[in-house]
Amino acid sequence: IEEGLIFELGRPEASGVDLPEPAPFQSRLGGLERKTPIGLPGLSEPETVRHYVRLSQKNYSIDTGIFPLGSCTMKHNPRLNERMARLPGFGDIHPLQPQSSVQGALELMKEISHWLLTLTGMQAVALSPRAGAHGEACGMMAIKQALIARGEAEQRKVVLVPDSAHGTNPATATLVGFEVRSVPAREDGIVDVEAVRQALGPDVAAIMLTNPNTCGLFEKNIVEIAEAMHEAGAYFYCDGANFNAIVGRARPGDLGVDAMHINLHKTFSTPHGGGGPGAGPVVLSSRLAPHAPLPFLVQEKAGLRLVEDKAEAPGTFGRIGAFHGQMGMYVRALTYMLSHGADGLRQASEDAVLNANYVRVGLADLMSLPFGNRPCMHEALFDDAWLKGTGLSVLDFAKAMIDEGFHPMTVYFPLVVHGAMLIEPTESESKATLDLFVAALRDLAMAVQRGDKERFLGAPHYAPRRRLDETRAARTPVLKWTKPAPIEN
Amino acid sequence: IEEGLIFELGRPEASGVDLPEPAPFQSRLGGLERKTPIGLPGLSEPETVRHYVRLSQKNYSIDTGIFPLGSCTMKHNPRLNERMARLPGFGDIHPLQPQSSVQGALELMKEISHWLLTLTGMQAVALSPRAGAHGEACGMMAIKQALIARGEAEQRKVVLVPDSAHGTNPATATLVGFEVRSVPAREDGIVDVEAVRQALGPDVAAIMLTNPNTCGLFEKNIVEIAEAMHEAGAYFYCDGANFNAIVGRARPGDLGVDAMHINLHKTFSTPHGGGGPGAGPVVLSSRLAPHAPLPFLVQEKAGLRLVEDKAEAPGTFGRIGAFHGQMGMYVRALTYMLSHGADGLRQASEDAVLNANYVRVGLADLMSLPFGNRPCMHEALFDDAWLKGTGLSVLDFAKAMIDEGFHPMTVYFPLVVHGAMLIEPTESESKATLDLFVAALRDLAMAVQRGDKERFLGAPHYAPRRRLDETRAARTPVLKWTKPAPIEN
Amino acid sequence: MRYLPLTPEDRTEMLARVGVPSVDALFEDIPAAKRLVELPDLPLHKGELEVERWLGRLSAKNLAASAAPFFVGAGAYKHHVPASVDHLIQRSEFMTSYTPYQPEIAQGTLQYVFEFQTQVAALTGMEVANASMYDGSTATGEAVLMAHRLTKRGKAILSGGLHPHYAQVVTSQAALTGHDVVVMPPDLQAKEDLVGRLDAQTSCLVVQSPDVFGNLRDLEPLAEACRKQGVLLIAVFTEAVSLGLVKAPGDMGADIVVGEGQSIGNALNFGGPYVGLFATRSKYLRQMPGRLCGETLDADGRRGFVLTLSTREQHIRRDKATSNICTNSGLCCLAFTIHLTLLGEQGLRQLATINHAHAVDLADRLAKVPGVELLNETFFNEFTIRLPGRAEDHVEALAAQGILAGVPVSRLLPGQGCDDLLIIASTEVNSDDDRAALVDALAKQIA
Amino acid sequence: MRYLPLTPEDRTEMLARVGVPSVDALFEDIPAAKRLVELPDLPLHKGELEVERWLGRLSAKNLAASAAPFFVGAGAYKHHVPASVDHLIQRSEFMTSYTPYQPEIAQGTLQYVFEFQTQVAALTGMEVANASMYDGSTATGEAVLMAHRLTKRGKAILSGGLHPHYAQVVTSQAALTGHDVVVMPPDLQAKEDLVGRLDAQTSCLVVQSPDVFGNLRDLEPLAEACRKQGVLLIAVFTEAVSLGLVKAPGDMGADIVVGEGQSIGNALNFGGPYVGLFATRSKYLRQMPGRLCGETLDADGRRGFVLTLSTREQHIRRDKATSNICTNSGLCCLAFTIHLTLLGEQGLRQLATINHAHAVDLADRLAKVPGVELLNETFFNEFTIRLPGRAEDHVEALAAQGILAGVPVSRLLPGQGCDDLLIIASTEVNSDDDRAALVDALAKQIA
Repeated sequence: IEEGLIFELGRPEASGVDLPEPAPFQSRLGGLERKTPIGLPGLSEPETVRHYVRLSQKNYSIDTGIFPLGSCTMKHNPRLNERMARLPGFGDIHPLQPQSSVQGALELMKEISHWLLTLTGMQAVALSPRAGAHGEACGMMAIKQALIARGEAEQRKVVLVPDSAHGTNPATATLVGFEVRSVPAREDGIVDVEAVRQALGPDVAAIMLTNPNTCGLFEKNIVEIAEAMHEAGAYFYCDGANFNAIVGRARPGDLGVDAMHINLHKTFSTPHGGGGPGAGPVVLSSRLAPHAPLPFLVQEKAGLRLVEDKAEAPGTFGRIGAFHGQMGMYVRALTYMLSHGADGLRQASEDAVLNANYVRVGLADLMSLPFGNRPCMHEALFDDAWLKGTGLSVLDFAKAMIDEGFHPMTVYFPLVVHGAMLIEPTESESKATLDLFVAALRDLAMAVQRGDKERFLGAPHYAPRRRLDETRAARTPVLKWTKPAPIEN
Repeated sequence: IEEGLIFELGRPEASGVDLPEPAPFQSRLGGLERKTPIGLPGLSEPETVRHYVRLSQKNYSIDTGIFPLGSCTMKHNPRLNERMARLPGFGDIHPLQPQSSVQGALELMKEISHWLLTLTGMQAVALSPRAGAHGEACGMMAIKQALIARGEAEQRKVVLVPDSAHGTNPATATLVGFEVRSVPAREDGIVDVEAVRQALGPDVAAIMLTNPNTCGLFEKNIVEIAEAMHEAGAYFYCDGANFNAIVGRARPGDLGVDAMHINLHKTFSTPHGGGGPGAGPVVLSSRLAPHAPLPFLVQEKAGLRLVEDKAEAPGTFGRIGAFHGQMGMYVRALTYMLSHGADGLRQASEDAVLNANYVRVGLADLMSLPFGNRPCMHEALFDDAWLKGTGLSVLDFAKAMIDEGFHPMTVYFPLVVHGAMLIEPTESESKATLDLFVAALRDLAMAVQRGDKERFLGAPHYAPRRRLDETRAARTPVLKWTKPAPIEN
Repeated sequence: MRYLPLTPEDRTEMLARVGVPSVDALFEDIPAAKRLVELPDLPLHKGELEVERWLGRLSAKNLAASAAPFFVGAGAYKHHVPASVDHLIQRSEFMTSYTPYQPEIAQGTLQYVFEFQTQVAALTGMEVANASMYDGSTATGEAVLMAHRLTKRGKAILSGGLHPHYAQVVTSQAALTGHDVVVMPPDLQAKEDLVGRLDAQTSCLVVQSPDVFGNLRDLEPLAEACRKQGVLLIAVFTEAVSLGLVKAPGDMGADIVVGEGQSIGNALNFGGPYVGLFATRSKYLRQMPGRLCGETLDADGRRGFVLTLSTREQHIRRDKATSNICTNSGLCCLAFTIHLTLLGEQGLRQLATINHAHAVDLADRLAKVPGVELLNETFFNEFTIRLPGRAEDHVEALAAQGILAGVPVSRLLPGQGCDDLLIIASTEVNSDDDRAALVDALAKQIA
Repeated sequence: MRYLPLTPEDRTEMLARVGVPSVDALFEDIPAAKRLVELPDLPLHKGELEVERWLGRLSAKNLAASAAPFFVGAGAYKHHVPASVDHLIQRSEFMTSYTPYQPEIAQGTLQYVFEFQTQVAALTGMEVANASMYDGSTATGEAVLMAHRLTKRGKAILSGGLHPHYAQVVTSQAALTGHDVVVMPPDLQAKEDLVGRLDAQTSCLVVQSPDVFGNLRDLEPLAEACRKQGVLLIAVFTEAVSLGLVKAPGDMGADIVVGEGQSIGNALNFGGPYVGLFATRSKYLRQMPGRLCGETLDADGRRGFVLTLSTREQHIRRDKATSNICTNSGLCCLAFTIHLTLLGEQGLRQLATINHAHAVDLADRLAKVPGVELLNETFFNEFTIRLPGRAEDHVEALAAQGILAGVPVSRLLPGQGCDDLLIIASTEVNSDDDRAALVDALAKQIA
C-alpha cells in the first residue's frame, strides 16, 4: 500500500490533539488576526502514528544494517544517550533561566569540554556550533578575528584547501570572506608539503586540512605542514570529521592544529537523525582561544557562569547562534564518552581502523585501490578503474548493493579520485557482518565481470522505489504539495 | 538478508553490558554453584539492537495497518499510556513496599475500579486477573465459592456454554472443576431462551455467555436468560471480550450479569504486545462480591489499604496470583479512560459499531452473511458459502489478503458458522482506510469469481515468509535451537 | 477526540451507506428498557496535558525504588534494565501486534519466542520451555495441575519455603477443584523434612530455591526421593538472576521448573505485568500448558516459525485443553529475552556475582548490628534477619526516613509467629552508600 | 565494552587477514613522536548504571521547567508535546538514518521533509520553504546573506525588536565579511521608524513579530516601503505557535520569512537542538540556502521524492555554494512536522488561542500589581513589564522560591538601560495556579 501525503489524508475537522476551551478573554492582537485558513491538514492520532510508522519503514538505518558511508561515520547510537538527554534536568530547562538554577547543566558543559580538550590536546573549546560546517565557520571566524587583531585581515585573504577536501571547506572559507586556493594532493593521496610551501605567501590566512583525509589516509606530513603554516604567519584549521580514526592514538594539539571542529554525531555517536541535528564544537589553540565566540564558561566562586556579554570578552568575534548550543547533543556525546571511557574510546578507534582494513583486503583483488593496497585509516577508498569498459558506473554498482540489502558506500567523493567509492564500516560492525558485506560485494564484482548488466542498470529492484529521476526533480522543481485542481466533469 | 538466531550470531566472550567487578567476598552458596556453562550466546549492544529491530520488521502491527481480527479488538494504542505507565511512581514501585509509601498507586486502583463499576453497573471488582482467560477463571471460582457457601457445590456441577463461545470458556469451566453442557444457538445466531431453559436444571451452576456474542450480535434475550438462570438458582457469567461494542450504551449490571471480565487490552487499549501482557479485571454482582479473591481495597481513615489476609475476608475463594495484579495495565487503561472520558468512550463504541456495519454493507453483495444482511455490532461475520465450488478455502482468502497489505480477519471462528470470517475494524480506523480495505476485499472476491486461483493458493507471495508448514512443525516439534553437529570432513 | 478518526461528516455519510437513520438504530437489539440514554456519570474527555497532570499527581505520592535505598524483594526484584530493552519492546511492530496466529507476517514475534524458549530451557537446565505464562505464581499453579494430569494423582506437597502467595494460588485452586494440598509450615532455614511426606497419593512436590527466606536448597536428594515414589519434583524460583550463579534446577533432577522472570528485563510495576517461565522434560511436552513456538519450513523451503502443538490449547481443544491460558506475557517475555541477550553467558554470571557479593556484604554488616540475627546459612541475593520487636514497625519507621528496608515476613504470613522477621534483598542497584544507610538506620531504629 | 562487537579473538584473526602483526602497524603514518602511548587522562569505561547515576546527579541540580511555575520565553518556549511525537522520532529508521542521499531507501525521510516544506510554506504564507536550518538565529544570518546576494547590496537594517542574539549573529558575521549592519536601539513598544532608514544601499530590513518584547508588528507598511526601495523584507519569528492566530508574514508582504520552530514538537533542551524555518518566494529559490526536497518519478513511474537543486549546495558547488550548511535539523524538523500534523488546522488555532488567552489573563493580573507597568499594547503569548528595581534580582529571588518568572531584558541587552524590564511568557502549560503563584510572589517581592 502506498502512503499518501498528510495533505491527501487529512480532513480540516480532524485533529490529533484535545485542547480545553479557554475562558472568554479580550484579544490583544491589535487587528493582526489571521483571517484566512492556514491550509494545514487534520489527522487523528491513530492516523498520524500510522503515517509516520509507515514512512519510517521506507528508510534504511544503522539499526537495520551496516551503513558504510565513508566520511560519515555511521556508528551505533546507544539508547542510553537518548534516555539521558531526556532527563528533565537536561531536556526540560530553558537557556535563559537564571544560571543559578542550571548549575548541573553548566557542569555538564564543563565536563564535555574537559573530555574534548583532553582527547585533542587543545587549549579552549567553543561548544556552540550546531554542526560540522557551522564549526568550520566558527573556527575560520576565530582565525579571521585573530587576523583582525593582528591587523592583517586585509592582507591575508587566502585559504589553502586541498582538492580532496569536503565541499564545506571551500564553502565555509568563502562565507567568512576568504578566497580559496587549491592545493593538489600527491600521487599517494596525501598533501604535499612542498605544494603547501609553494602556495604559501603573505596573503595566506590559513590552511583547511582534513586529517585523516578523505582518502582514508593519515596526512603523514602534518607536522611539517603545520610548521610551514605557522612560520608563514598563517593558521592551521583541521577538519575533524575523521577524528574518529585516531581518538586516543594522536592529539591534534600535538600536531600543530590551531582549530578543529569535532562532529559529535560522528565521533561521539549522537544520531544522524536523517540529516541532523548534529553538533560541531571547535577546539582551539592558545593562539585562537581569546577570539572564541560567546558564550563561554568561567568558573567563579559562586559556581559556573556563562559569559554572554561582549563587554567581558574583548577578543571574541561575537556570536554564531542564539543561546548556548546543542545541549541535547552534549548530553548524548558525554554519555557515550563516559560509557566508553579512555580505554573504550581508544579501542573504538582501533576497531574502526581494523574493520576498514579488513574490508580493504577482502576486496582488493576484485576492485581497484587508487593508492595501492596499503593500510588505510578508518575508511577504505576504491576507484572505478576496475569498472572501465564494463558499461557500468559506480552509481550502478551502488544501486545494486541496495538490492543485496546493504546501504551503498559514499560514491564520487572525494573528487580527486575518479569514480571514488569510500567505505567506512566503523567499529560498530561485527566480523560476521563484515564477512557478509564483503561476500556480497565480491559477488556483485563477479557479476560485473560476468557482464550481468541488468542486475546493475535496473537497480534497485527491491527497494521502496526504483531508481528516481533526479534530473526531472531539478528541471521542474515541485517543492511542496499543492491541491490538485478539481477534475471537470 | 535473513536474520539468524541469537545463538547463531553470538560468541561466548561478547556481552552487551558492562558491569563492575565486585570487591572480593566469601560465597554463601553452600556448594550449589553452577559449574557448567549455561549455554547463552553473547552479543554486543549494536548487534542486539539490530537483531531485534530486524525481527520487528517482520511483524504486521496496528501501527502499520488495519488489524481487523474479530473478537480481538485491535484498536489504537496511545503512546500517552506508555508514558504514564513508566512514571516512576507507577513503574518503579514494589508490590510489597509499605502501603503507606504507595498511596498514589492504591488511589489509582481505586479510580480504575470506579470507572469499571460505573461503566458496567456492577457492585464489586477483582482487579488481579492477568488476562481474559484468567478473569474467566476468577469469575468462575467466585461462583464455585458461592456455591460452596450455599452448600450446593456438589450438586451444581454443570456450566452451560453456547457453541459459539470462545474456547477459553469451556476450558475455564473445566479447570475450575465444572462440566460443560453445550447450548445451541438459534438460526439467527443468538442463544435461544428456550434452549437455555431446557438445559437448566438443579445441576446447573452457571451459564457462560458472550455478549455481544462472537457472531457480532447482541444477545437480545439476555435479560430473559439472566432471569431464567437466577430463577434456577444459577449464576450468569458474561464473557466481556466484546464489551467494546456497548460501553456507554448498556451496562451488564442492568442486564442481570453476575460476573464479567473486562479485557483491558481490548476495550481499554492496552497493547496486545504480540501476545500479552493483558489484564482481565472481573466485575461482580452483589451476590458474588463477598467471594472475590484477595487482595482487595478498603478505604480506612489512614488511607487506602489492600486486604491480603484471608482472616479478614471469610468469604473469599483465595488468591489467583501473587501480589496485586497488572498495575502497568491499570495505568494504561485508566489513561485511556481519562483521555476519552464518558463522552469519548461512548463515541468509541458507536464508531466501532458503525465501522463494522460499514464494512458489512460494503461486502454484502459479494460475500455471504450467515445471518442475513442485518445490522451487526462491532464485528461483521461472513461465512464461506460464497466460496463453495471455487476450490478455495477461507484460509486461502485470508492469506491472499496479506499480499494486499492487510492483516486477515479472524477465520474459522466462531465454530458455529462454517468457514467463519469475522471482521472487527474497531473505532480506530478512518473511513478512508475502510474504503481501501473494502475495495481490496472486493477485488479479491472478484478474483475468486474469475477463478484466479494462483493468487490465493500460493499466497502469501509478498510476506517475509511464504505459507508455513504447520503440520511439519507439529509432527516433529523443534521447540528450541540446538547446536548443529559439527560437519565431518 | 484525538483517538477517533471519524468526523461528523464521515459518520453521516457512513450511516447513509449503511442505510440507517442514526447510530441508535444499530443498537436496537439492546432491550429498550436497558439502553442508556445519559452518559455514564464520569468525567468528560481530557487532553494529554490534563491527563498527565492528573496521573502525575498520583505517581508523585508513591516512593519509587530508585528514589530510595531499596531492599525489597520476596518475589520481585529491582534490577537495572538497559535503555535499549525498553526502547526495543516499544517498537510499534512488537508492541501493537497480536498473538502470532498468521505466522507469515509475525515472524518477528515468533522468532524471539523461539529464542526465548531456548534461553529458558538453557537457564533452567530443562529440555523444553513454553512461550511464557502470566507470572511465577500462576505458572506454579499450572505446574501442579500438569503434575496431576501426568501422575493421575491429586495431592501436591508445598515446601514451607515456597512463596506464600504461590502457595495460596495452589490452595485456592485446589479448594475449588477438589485436589489435595499439603502446605508445610514456614521453613525459615530450609530444614524441613519433605522426603518423609511423599507417598503414593502424592502427585508432586513443590520446592523453591532460593526460597522465600533466601535459602538455597539442594534439590538432588529430593529429586531422587521423588523419583522413587513416582512423584514429580516441581522446582520454583522467583529470582531468575540466581540461575546465573546457582546450579540449574534441571541439573539437579527437577521434572518441571517454573519461575518468575520479572527480574530480567522487567520493571517492578507494583506487581505486574510480569512473566512466568515454564520448562519441563520433552517427555511431558503434551501435557504442558501454554503456547509453544516451533521451527518449520515455508513453501519455498526457508526456515520459519509457527505456533505449534496447539491441539493442547483451549481454542482448539476447548474443555479438554491443558490450560485456559490464551493471552500470555508476550512483551514481558520480549523484555526478558532482549535483556538476557544483552547479558549473555558472561554478563549474566557477572550480574549474579555482583548480586551475591552485595548481599553477602550487607548480611555481614547487618549481622554485626547488636540485636540482629541472620537466619540464613546460604543465600543468593536475599536473606532473612530476626529483629527485636515487630519487623513491620521498623520497616514503616525506616520508610518514613526514605529507606525501603525489606519485606516483613508478617506481610506474607500473617498470624504465624513470624512478626520479628524481615526479608532483605540486595541487588546490583544498591550502592555501598545505600547499604550503609540501611545498616545505620536499622541500628538506630532498634537501639 | 558493550558497544564493540569485535572480540579479542576476532581482532587477532582479522589482523592476520590484514597481514599486520598488531593494530599499531595500522597507525604507523602518525609521526612516531606524536603517537600516544598512554591512555588519555580520563576515567575508564563505565556500565549503564554508573553512567546513569553520574548524569542523574547533574540533572538533579537543575530546576526543570515542568517542576516549577514557568514563564521563561524570549526565543524558546515550553509547550506540551504529545507523547507520540517523541515516540515516533525515536523510531530506529528515522533516528539512525543519514541524510537521504540514496533516495530509493530514504523515502521515509524525504516524504516527511516534503510535507514539512509544505507545512512551513503554508504557515508562513510563502511559496517555498527549505528542509530546515539549525535554528532561528542562524536562519536569520543566512537570510541576510541571501538578501545580499539577491540585491547585490551589502547593508542590513535590524529592527530594535529583533532578538538580540539574532542580531549578534548577523553583526558577528558582517564584521568578518565586511558587510554593513545597522542595529536599531531596543524598541520596547514597536514604535521605531524603520522606513526612514531605508536607502539605496540597503539590502534588507529584518523585523521580528511577535518581537522580542512580545509586541506584534504590522509588516504591510514596511513591505510596501521596502518594495519601493528595492529592499527585501525579512520577517522573523521565534514563536511558531503565534502563526496559528496571527496573520502570516507572507500575507503581509515579506520576501523571506525565517523563524525558530522549537516551540512545535521540540523540547527546551537548554537552547538546542532546535530547528530553523526558512521560506521565501519562488523567484528567489536559486539563492535560497539549505537543502530542498522535491517530487519526482521513479523508473516505474511512481511518485517519489529526492533532494534537489543541490547545485546550490556546498558538496557540489563548493566555494560558490549558497551556504555551507550540510547537516541540518532533520530530527527536530521531524518532531515539528509530526506535532503540526497532530495539531492540524484546528488544533494549531486552538493552541494559539489558549496561549494568547493565558498571556492576556496573566498580563491583566500583573498590570494590577502596584509597581508593575505593562509595556505592550499588543502581544501574543509574551509581554514585557517594568518593575521597580533590577528585574534580574527579582527573578533570582523568585527562582529561589521555585518560580521561574521570565527573562530580564538585561540578560539579553546588558548595559542598555533596560535593567528594570522583564519579559514574561505564558503558554498552555501554565495552569491558573501557576499564574496566580507568579502574580502573588512578584507582588510580595516588589512590595
